[in-house]
Amino acid sequence: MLQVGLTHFLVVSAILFSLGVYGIVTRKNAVMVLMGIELVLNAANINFVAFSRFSGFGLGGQMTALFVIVLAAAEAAIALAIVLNIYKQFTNVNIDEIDHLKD
Amino acid sequence: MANLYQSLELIKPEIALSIALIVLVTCDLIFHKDKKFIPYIALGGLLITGIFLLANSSVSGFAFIQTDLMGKIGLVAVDSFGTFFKLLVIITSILIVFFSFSSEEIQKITDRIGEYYALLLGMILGMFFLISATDLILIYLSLELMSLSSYVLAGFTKLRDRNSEAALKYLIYGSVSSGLMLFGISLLYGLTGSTNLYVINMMLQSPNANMFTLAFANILILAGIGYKISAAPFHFWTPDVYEGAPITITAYLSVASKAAGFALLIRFIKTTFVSFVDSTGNWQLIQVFDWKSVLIALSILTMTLGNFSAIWQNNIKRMLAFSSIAHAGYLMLGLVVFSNGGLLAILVYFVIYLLMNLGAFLVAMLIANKTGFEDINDYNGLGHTSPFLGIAMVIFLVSLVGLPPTAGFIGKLYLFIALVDAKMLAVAVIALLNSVVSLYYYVRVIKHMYLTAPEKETQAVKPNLHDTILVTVLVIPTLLFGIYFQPLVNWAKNSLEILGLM
Amino acid sequence: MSESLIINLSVAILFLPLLGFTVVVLLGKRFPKLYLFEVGIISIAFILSLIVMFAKLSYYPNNIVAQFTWITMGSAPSAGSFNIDLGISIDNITVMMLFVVNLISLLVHLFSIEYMHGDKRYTRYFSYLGIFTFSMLGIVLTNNLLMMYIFWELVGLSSYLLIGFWFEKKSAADASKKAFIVNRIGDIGMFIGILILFANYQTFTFDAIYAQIEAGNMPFGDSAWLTAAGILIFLGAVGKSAQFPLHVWLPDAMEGPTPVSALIHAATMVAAGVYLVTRIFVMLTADAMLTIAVVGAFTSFVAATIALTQNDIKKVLAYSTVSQLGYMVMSLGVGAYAFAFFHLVTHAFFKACMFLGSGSVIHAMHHEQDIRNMGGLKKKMPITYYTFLISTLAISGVPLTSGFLSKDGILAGTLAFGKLTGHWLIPLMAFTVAGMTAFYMFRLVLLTFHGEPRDHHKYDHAHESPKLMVAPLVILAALSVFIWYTPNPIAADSGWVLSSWIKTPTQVVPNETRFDFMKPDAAFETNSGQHAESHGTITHSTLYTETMHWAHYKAMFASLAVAGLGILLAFAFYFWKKLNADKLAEKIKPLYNFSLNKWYLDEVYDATAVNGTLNSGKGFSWFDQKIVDGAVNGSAYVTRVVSKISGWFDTYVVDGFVNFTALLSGFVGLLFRKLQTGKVQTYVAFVVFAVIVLLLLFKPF
Amino acid sequence: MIGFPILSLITFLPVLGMILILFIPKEQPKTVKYLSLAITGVQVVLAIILLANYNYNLAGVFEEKSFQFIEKFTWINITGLTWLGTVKIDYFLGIDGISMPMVLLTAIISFIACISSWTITKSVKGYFALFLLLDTGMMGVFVALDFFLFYIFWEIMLLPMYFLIGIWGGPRKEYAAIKFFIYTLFGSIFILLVMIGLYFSTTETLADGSKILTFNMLAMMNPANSTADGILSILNPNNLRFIAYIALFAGFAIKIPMFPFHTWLPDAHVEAPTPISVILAGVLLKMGTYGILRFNYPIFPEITRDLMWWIGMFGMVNIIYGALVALAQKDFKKLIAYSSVSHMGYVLLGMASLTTTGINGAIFQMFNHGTITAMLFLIVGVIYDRAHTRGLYDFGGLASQMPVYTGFVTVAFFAAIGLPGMSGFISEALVFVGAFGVETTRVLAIISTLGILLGAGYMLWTFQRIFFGPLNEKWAAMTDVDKRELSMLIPLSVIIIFLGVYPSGVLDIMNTSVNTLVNLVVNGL
Repeated sequence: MLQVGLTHFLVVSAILFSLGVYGIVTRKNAVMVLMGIELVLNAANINFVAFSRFSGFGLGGQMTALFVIVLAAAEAAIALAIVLNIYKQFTNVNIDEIDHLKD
Repeated sequence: MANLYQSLELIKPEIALSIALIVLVTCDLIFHKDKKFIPYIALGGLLITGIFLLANSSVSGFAFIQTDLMGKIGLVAVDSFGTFFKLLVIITSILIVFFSFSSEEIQKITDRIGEYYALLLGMILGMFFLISATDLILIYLSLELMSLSSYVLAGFTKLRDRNSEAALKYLIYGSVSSGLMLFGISLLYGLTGSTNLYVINMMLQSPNANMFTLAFANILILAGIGYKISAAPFHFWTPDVYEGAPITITAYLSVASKAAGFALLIRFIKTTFVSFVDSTGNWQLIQVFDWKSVLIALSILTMTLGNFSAIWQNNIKRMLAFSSIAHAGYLMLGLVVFSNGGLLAILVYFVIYLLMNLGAFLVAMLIANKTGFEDINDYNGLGHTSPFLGIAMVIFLVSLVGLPPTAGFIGKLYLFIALVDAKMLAVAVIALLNSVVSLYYYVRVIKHMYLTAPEKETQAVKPNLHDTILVTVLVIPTLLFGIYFQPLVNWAKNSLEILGLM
Repeated sequence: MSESLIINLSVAILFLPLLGFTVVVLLGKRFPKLYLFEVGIISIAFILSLIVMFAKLSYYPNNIVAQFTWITMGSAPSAGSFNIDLGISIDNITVMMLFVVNLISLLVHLFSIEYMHGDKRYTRYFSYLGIFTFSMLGIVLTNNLLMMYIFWELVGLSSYLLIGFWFEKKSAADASKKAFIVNRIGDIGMFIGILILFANYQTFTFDAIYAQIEAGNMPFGDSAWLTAAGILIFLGAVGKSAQFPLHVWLPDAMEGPTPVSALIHAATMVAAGVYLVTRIFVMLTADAMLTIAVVGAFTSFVAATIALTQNDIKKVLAYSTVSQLGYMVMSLGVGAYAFAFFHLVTHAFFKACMFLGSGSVIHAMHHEQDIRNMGGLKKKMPITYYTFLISTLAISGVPLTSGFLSKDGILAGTLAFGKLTGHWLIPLMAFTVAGMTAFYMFRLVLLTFHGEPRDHHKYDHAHESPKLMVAPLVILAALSVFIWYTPNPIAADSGWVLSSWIKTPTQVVPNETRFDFMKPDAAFETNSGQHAESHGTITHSTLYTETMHWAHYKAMFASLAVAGLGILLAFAFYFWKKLNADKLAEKIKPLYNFSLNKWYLDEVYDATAVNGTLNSGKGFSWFDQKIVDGAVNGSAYVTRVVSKISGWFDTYVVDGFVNFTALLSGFVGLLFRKLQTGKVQTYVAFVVFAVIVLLLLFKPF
Repeated sequence: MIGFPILSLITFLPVLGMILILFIPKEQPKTVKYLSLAITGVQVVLAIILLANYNYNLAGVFEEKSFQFIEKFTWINITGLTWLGTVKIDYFLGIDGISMPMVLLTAIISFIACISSWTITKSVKGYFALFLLLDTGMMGVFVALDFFLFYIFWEIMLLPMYFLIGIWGGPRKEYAAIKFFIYTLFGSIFILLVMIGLYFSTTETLADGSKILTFNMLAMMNPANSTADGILSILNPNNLRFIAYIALFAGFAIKIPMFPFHTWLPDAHVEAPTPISVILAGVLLKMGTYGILRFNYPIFPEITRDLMWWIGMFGMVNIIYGALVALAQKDFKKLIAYSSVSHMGYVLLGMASLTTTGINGAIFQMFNHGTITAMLFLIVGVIYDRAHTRGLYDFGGLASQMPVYTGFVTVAFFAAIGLPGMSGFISEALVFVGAFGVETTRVLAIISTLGILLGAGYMLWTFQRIFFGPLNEKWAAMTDVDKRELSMLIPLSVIIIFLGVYPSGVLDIMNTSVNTLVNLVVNGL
């Protein structure tokens, strides 16, 4: 049987991170972009938990993950409020069309 | 419990701030009709915080000591360096409250004014902890506290499309950056087993970690901090958000948020990567990552990009945004020499930067209030019709260029002294050439105000007493520190202490 | 009369005209009668100079020197302490020049009272004469090279002002500018020459410099530098005394009022060059002297050939002046120092007389200057005619005139020089010139005063000039007679001027750089110091004295012969009409071109002055146009092209570089702008990209 | 010695005036003008008092005790910086024979420029306030003995100059103003860098015997004060003194302006109003050469010795090139501007000789060029005020129309040509004597004499264009100079002629100092 170790978690985390970044850069819909951000945050969370679990660093990492989850929620709340606002003014949430401020 | 009590004693300013925040929010909820007094609560809170800060200025020590770890290492370091930056933040905040009194944009939103100040106080709280934090988790949390408040503030007025756009861009960009930083933190945690900077420092002194991963983590964290201080290439949000946000918030972001970012950067690098400070004040880096080269590259890129882009800007806020990017580049020069001299230069520069940058924003705001102009090309003839604001603007801009006898020169002088002392002459020359380039766009504003004849009669901008005092308060030290900078340097000199292991 | 009195009087003579100038130029507008003040001032100066001359010549055989420190340089670290002194030195030559200058100046002042009458800048004219006299006297009195240069430039200024006096005329304005600039060319040479001496001797004073040279102290340790210094200083004289190739300004300078031409461009200022060479005579090496002799001889020849065909009365006189100046310079070059100075004096009188006479004619003919439109004026203007005739005889070297005495000496000098050194070309040219001079001068007289009037309208209105104008003519004509200089009309040596007044100084240059004949022989060295008290001719060696004696009568007869021939020819062409000048010219055209190829010079100069363009095929014309005239004259072509190019360079290259940097920074800025797309996702992509790049760049070790 | 701080007074009096002016209501332009005139007048009086009390036998140059009218006290004193030691900057003023003529010149030119400013009608208050600020900057540069202080004064001038050209200038004023600004700022950053470098290489001994780093420029001249490892210390084998020398030289050369940094000058001059041209040519250009004499020469004597040929070469290029370009000009003012380039070349040439004569000539030429070119620009101003054109081809025959004016023009032009009897001749002659006397610069001196010829060429050509020939009927109504213009032209003419006849009036002031300077450069301290 394959022993699930630190490496596997890190690989998953890396994949999640990459997917998140990919999503942020490519998605048109602002909500999807926010999802991408969540993926990045959760990739970090996986790291924290995995390191905490496998490297014997105590529970610090897992606590951190909790903090991050809470913060991600707060961030999402604010983000959605702003996106809502955008929708009111632009009647869409396509972020590549929101480029009035530029050189 | 003694530990907790001592800790609370040390973070009195933060506590005062928190109380002010709670009082403000409560009042905002209770009083629906008349909210005129709400700003004064904020102001009062800020003043009390300031007083606590001053009272605390000679105190230093760790708060929230984690006894399970070696020695007395805490989550929050209260030291003169932190106090210096906190004072900068408080001064800026107080000025911004006064700015807000003058700002038409802010005065239009009467019903949500409580939220505005609440968010402002929240942001300040975030900055305070960011300045003092010595634990990566606290750093991340306070960074988010500060950022979330500022996202909302950037789009707060909702008067025009661009407010919301600014907020959205700021949000997305900020979230990604902090996400990257968090990922970096998680990697660093994985490499060293701790989130505490001191512990990480110790672990790195005898490195057995994967150097590549460490570099990756460092760069990711740098991306997060670089975004805060708008260092290239993490600066892209800056011009757009500065242009879109209300001018008071733009001014605030350009000074306070940058100050907090710089405090974080300096503290992070100093406590994490410096092994010891030698007798001549040079910081010896732990040989795990070439911070010096990275920072030199970034600072040169930042100032060059900022200056060259600013040449093309017509919107004064956008121009000042690029100017603030350029100044971030200059400020980073103080760090790249890795010495107490460089740190001193940063501190001196920051005080001066605060004065001149806020001053320039203030004048731009007063002009925009009256005429609605944010385009430099519309400034034609303003210097003649509004002599007071004109002269003030000239002084601020000249100071931003860094010419004597304004304070800006002293700031640059200390930076270059630090650079020459470190024998980094090529960097100094590049920086100086950059300051010549900066002349183009700063003087362009002056040119439009004085030299170019207006096509039609220019509306005179007569500042009222409040505004006049506010401008004067910024002009006088800008000139005074240019001629007599001893007190300023003495203050900075006494604020070099960053708590560390040594 | 004490020495200090002489000094004081000389200083007074020097500064009186300056006083006149200052008063008249400042107040002349308010008080138009002030020109009388200027005239009075010059009269006083003249009387004083007369007194000084007689006092000096009678009682003081030695130089009288007075000087003071003008600039103190303190004690310089490497060069030691040195000062710059100014001062005056009064010797026999000085007092004679004082007399000549003041006399002619006075006469010209008097003449001008009538001649310039009615001019709208009447008083200003007199003030200019004042500043000129002052500057000229400065040159005469100086005992050092610096002061020489200072006054040298100041006469240049006054010459500029006076030539351009009628500045409304473009030709006058052009001529004044040309005169100043051409002179400047020479002055630069002179300046460098002075620099060579000063750099080595730390003094400008003649005596001090000569003392050092005599002590064997060569500039930069090489006598070649001494030669160079001599030639370079001589360049100043080339400019001022209108020597080839810088003579082009003088004929043009005739655009000035005629009395000015008499004073400045005939008698005094142009003679300053000769005076300068007499001053530096003692430090001239053989090479320098030969150069000077050749330049002088060539100048006199070129000018004489040109003068043959001129039709403007003043132009003829101008070229004859150039030619005579060439004579003087040549004379110095061949070592005939005394005769050179003597000729300077005699020439000053008769040439001033001729110029004033021509002024009188021009005045009478209502500013007609072309001799082809004159004729028969003898009857109308008898006094003018006879004075003019006397001067003409003098310049032609007819016996009983002063000119005969001085010219003959010069010719003898050249002959002796030819014999001693083998440079026979110089006497050959000198004698040819003597013949040509006689010819063209008589041509001038005959065409102007004899024959039938060719412009009856002008002739009918012509009349003798008023007394104030003819009186100077008479005085000057009288001074052109031999009796003032020597009792024996055929032996100038026996006269007081050459026997006791003009003393040839001994050269100070090392023996090996002198001409053989300039070396003192054994008998001479024993009593050096007294040798200046000579018997007329150069006494540097017995060989030379003997040769001069040998040459004396030969030269006299030869010169008489050529002068007679010249006069005869002139009469044949223009009086008896036995020969037709036009036909002759037509007939022998090829020969004419071939044999007297120098004629081209005249044509080329004329054409450049008028058209500024001429086909250049011959070496002379090319040389003349491009280098002599072209560089300076109206065309100033070369300089202009160069300056245009530099102007272009300045605008497009130097400036362009700066603008290019501005452009570059703008371009870089534009490049950065492209990054700021306004799309937040692009920004994020940049960040990710930046992270990767940073990682690659700074990946650990 | 004088009982009051005369140098501070002469320097800061204009600032005082500026502050007073800001309180005068806009509606009283006369008051502003008379106040400025009074201030600059008092400055002249103070300068004369200075001259009267000046001791001709004291050298100055590098020795603090032989400087005169010294004012020195601590300005900034920051202690306890462990790595820098004490940071101390002195307020240190004093003059010697090199700066005394410049102080005189500045006072005179400012006064005359102030009279010339009488015709200013646009924002009089602002104009004179800036004018006085500029005045302080100029005076300060010449009296400061602390590098830091010097630099502040040096930079203070930039902004007023920018405005004075930019607001009160001609059609292309904006371009000219920014060009001036950029060029000079570009130059001064090099000066700044060298200043910092020297700071780290020089120590000063305090009263208590401790040694601290210093900006004191006199201390910098003494190798004994060098630190062991300062980057510009002579003791440091890896020092960068050569590069620093070039940088410093370039910084000053831009101000001179030396080829190829000279192109800002014609633009600035053409666009600037007359009084500002006067100031610019009369005083500002001198700061470049003054700076070289004050800093490059005594602080880096060994490099100066090595580079003297190059300095002379640039002088020669300036002379010839400026004159050639001047010949091609069609604008009167531009022509004068290029003639300035040419004339400043003589200063460089004289300096390059490293002889007393040459440097005396150079400083004297600085003074003379100040007065002569000021006069030339005033002359251009007179004609421009009347005709509103400066094209050389637009005029003709003015000599009969404006005889008095023509008289002054003659004086100024011939002074510029270097006619004896005028001050310009003495200085040019001394420059040539000095440069010719030294083997290194001899050939350069010989070639440079061409400049004398070309100078006569363009000046006389201009003279003819404008004043000779038949009167252009367009200007038949042109009036001769008025009393105000006379009051500017007469003093300058008197100075020019007086110094031409009695050059010792200025030469004696600087003799001792120049000898000391030459000794310092040639033989070391």
